[in-house]
Amino acid sequence: MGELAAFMILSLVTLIPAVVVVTSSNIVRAALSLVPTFLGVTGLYVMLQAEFVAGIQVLIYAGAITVLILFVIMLTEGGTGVRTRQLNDQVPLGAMAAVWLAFVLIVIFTRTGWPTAAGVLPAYNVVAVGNAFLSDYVLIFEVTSVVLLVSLVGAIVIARRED
Amino acid sequence: MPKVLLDWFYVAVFAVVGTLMAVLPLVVVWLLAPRADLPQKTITYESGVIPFGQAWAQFNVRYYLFALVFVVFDVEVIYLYPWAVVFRQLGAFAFAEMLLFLLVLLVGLAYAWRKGALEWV
Amino acid sequence: MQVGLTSYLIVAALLFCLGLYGVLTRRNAVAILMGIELMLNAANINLVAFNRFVAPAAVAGQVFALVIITLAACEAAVGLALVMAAYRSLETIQVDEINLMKW
Amino acid sequence: MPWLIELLKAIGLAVVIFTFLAVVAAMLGVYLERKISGWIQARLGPKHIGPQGLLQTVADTVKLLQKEHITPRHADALIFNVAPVIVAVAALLDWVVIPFGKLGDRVLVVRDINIGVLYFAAMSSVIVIGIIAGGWSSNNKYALLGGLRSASQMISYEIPLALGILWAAMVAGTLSTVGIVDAQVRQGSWFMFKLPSPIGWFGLPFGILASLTFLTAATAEVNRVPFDLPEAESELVAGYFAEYTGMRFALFQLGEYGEMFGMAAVATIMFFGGWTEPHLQPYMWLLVTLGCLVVAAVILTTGLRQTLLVRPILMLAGLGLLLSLVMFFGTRAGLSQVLPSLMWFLAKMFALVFFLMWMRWTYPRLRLDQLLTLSWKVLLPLGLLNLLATGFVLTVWGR
Repeated sequence: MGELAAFMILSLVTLIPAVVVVTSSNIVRAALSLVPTFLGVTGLYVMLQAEFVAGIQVLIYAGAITVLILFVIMLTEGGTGVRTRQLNDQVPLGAMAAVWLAFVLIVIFTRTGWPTAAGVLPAYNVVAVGNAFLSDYVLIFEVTSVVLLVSLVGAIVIARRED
Repeated sequence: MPKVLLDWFYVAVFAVVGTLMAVLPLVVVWLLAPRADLPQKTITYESGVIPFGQAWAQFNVRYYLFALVFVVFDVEVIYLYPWAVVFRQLGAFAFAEMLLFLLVLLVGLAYAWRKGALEWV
Repeated sequence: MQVGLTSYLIVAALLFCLGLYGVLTRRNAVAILMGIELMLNAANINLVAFNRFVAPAAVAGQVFALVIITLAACEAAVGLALVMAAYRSLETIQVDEINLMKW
Repeated sequence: MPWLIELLKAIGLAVVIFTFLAVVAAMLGVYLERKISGWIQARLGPKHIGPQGLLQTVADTVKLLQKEHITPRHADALIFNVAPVIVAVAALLDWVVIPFGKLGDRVLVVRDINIGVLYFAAMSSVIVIGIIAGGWSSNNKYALLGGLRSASQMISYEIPLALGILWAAMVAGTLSTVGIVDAQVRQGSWFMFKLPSPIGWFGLPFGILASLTFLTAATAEVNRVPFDLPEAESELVAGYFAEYTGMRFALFQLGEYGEMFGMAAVATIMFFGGWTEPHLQPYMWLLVTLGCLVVAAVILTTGLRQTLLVRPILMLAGLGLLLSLVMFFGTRAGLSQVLPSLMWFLAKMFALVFFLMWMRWTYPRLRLDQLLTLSWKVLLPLGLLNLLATGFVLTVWGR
């Protein structure tokens, strides 16, 4: 009962600001609405007992990516972006596509019998994640550093003024 | 209830109660404080001069470069957390893996340094 | 009532479709990137939910979620750098006004 | 109904911690700041309301409660009102994982979350959002500039801060705050001075380096001098809260002081042994007593006693004298725990807060380029190298 209530509240905390993110005509408000969405998703992770991912979600999404997005809004259109038209001519088409996709996905998800396994998650999941990264997924781990390097170099080259 | 859920249940309650207690003084102010609507009062402060132009102006790209380097290194740090917890059980191999990981990123830092992305001119 | 795998998948699907709607209907390049972030978050919810309900002993889903968060950060960094570059040379970040390559 | 009990407990604790923050961090913190700045600048500081001006900040709060809330024209009213609440709540949430002491076998902590220090880092990174939102929504040039500056400073120092946190987590082998203190109990000394045996004292340079990195980053993270450019009164009016009046301004202050005390508390936990009592031989405590006596005697017998500046030093010497005497007799009597652990935690935290205030009123402000250089070109490489070196030492010898 309590679990269901918590799940409903967190879903609403995730989805309602997400609606604002995609529909608000004020770009800064849309960007700030990302924060409750990300925090709601954090709550969902916690309910799924993925504590470490939840912490990272707050740190990276709410603390870093949102800040980056806000910076770019301030640096490009600033508040003038508040008064320009934000939606293009594809609104009906886009809405139709989104609703259709949602319908298809929900039908598929409810119809499929997922092979659920009753097991317990490792209680201290930072240790489990660390072990996984340093043993089974070590290649992903090392490639990630190269991806980070490439995106750092690429973004600096693109963003820097040529002079 | 598993410990994880109970822990974060407390966090959620703290967030809600904290918000209420932070809003409470605002309500008290709304009840207590005087209100007088003078047009001059809502003018933003600009050292006593009537504000001109658009306050929501554009800023320098330098701010963006710092935010960029920050995001990349913040992501790097999230991989250090699980490593820091387990590396002593896994021994020298885990240390070597992290050394490689960090060396690649130090190349990135050196590049950013060299290209002047860390420079505030 | 228990909250099962399907409930999480439905929430993720709704979030994904909201993101898709944002990507399809926004003019502002930054807003399009925001829609993409929503979609990536939806994918992450799925991964973590599958981890929890399908294979709880292994943490593969959480590991993938972390990798996707990393990729999302990289995507945001590079994508927003492109936005900045476009703004510098074209003075706009409305994607339907960036049409120099049409002809 | 067990969940109802937990709910009531959680609400009660939240109210207690929020009150603690409002009274100790904000009111007492601001009072101490004024008093200490007064002494350092050879003034008296608040004096009239209450004994030694102790009630001055209470009076200030009452005054702020009566002030009108002005929302500037063309401001985004919704965001403008929400921003201070974000900052205050994020500062409150920090305190969920901070252990205050130990009562019997129970640790006095709200919840010992598994990812404790990561949680702390995550919560303090949310504050940036509140600051940008406040700066932007004011529709004021100073506020926006201050907000952006503040944000770029805070994100720059978040990495060195995380590296300091990681260092302690790495040495303790856990992210839980209680676990970190327990690890220091097990090895019998603070992480600042010693690493786990067999390394012991050879860990001293690493510990000092890590704690200095963390403290520097923490000072910058809470926007205090020498890193207070975002609020630089003389150039940016007041930075991101230039347009905030009355209680909304007070909420920003609450968040800022709460965060400062939170940083001091986390530093205490990670590097200074948290709630544990320092274990020294009785003769060492006697030496401390003598040192305090000498300082007090020099001040009282020479012309120095005429100056206001020596007051805090005299006060500290008196406190040190009292403490070390109690400790001397306690350890002589063979007590395992002389003073309650809560007192040690608060003493260490207040010592760090005093240190931060002392710095604030002693150093000039850095320039923006110096600030960013310090973070990216000094603290970040230094923190990373320190982490790697300590990791190397622990891998080779620490097994």
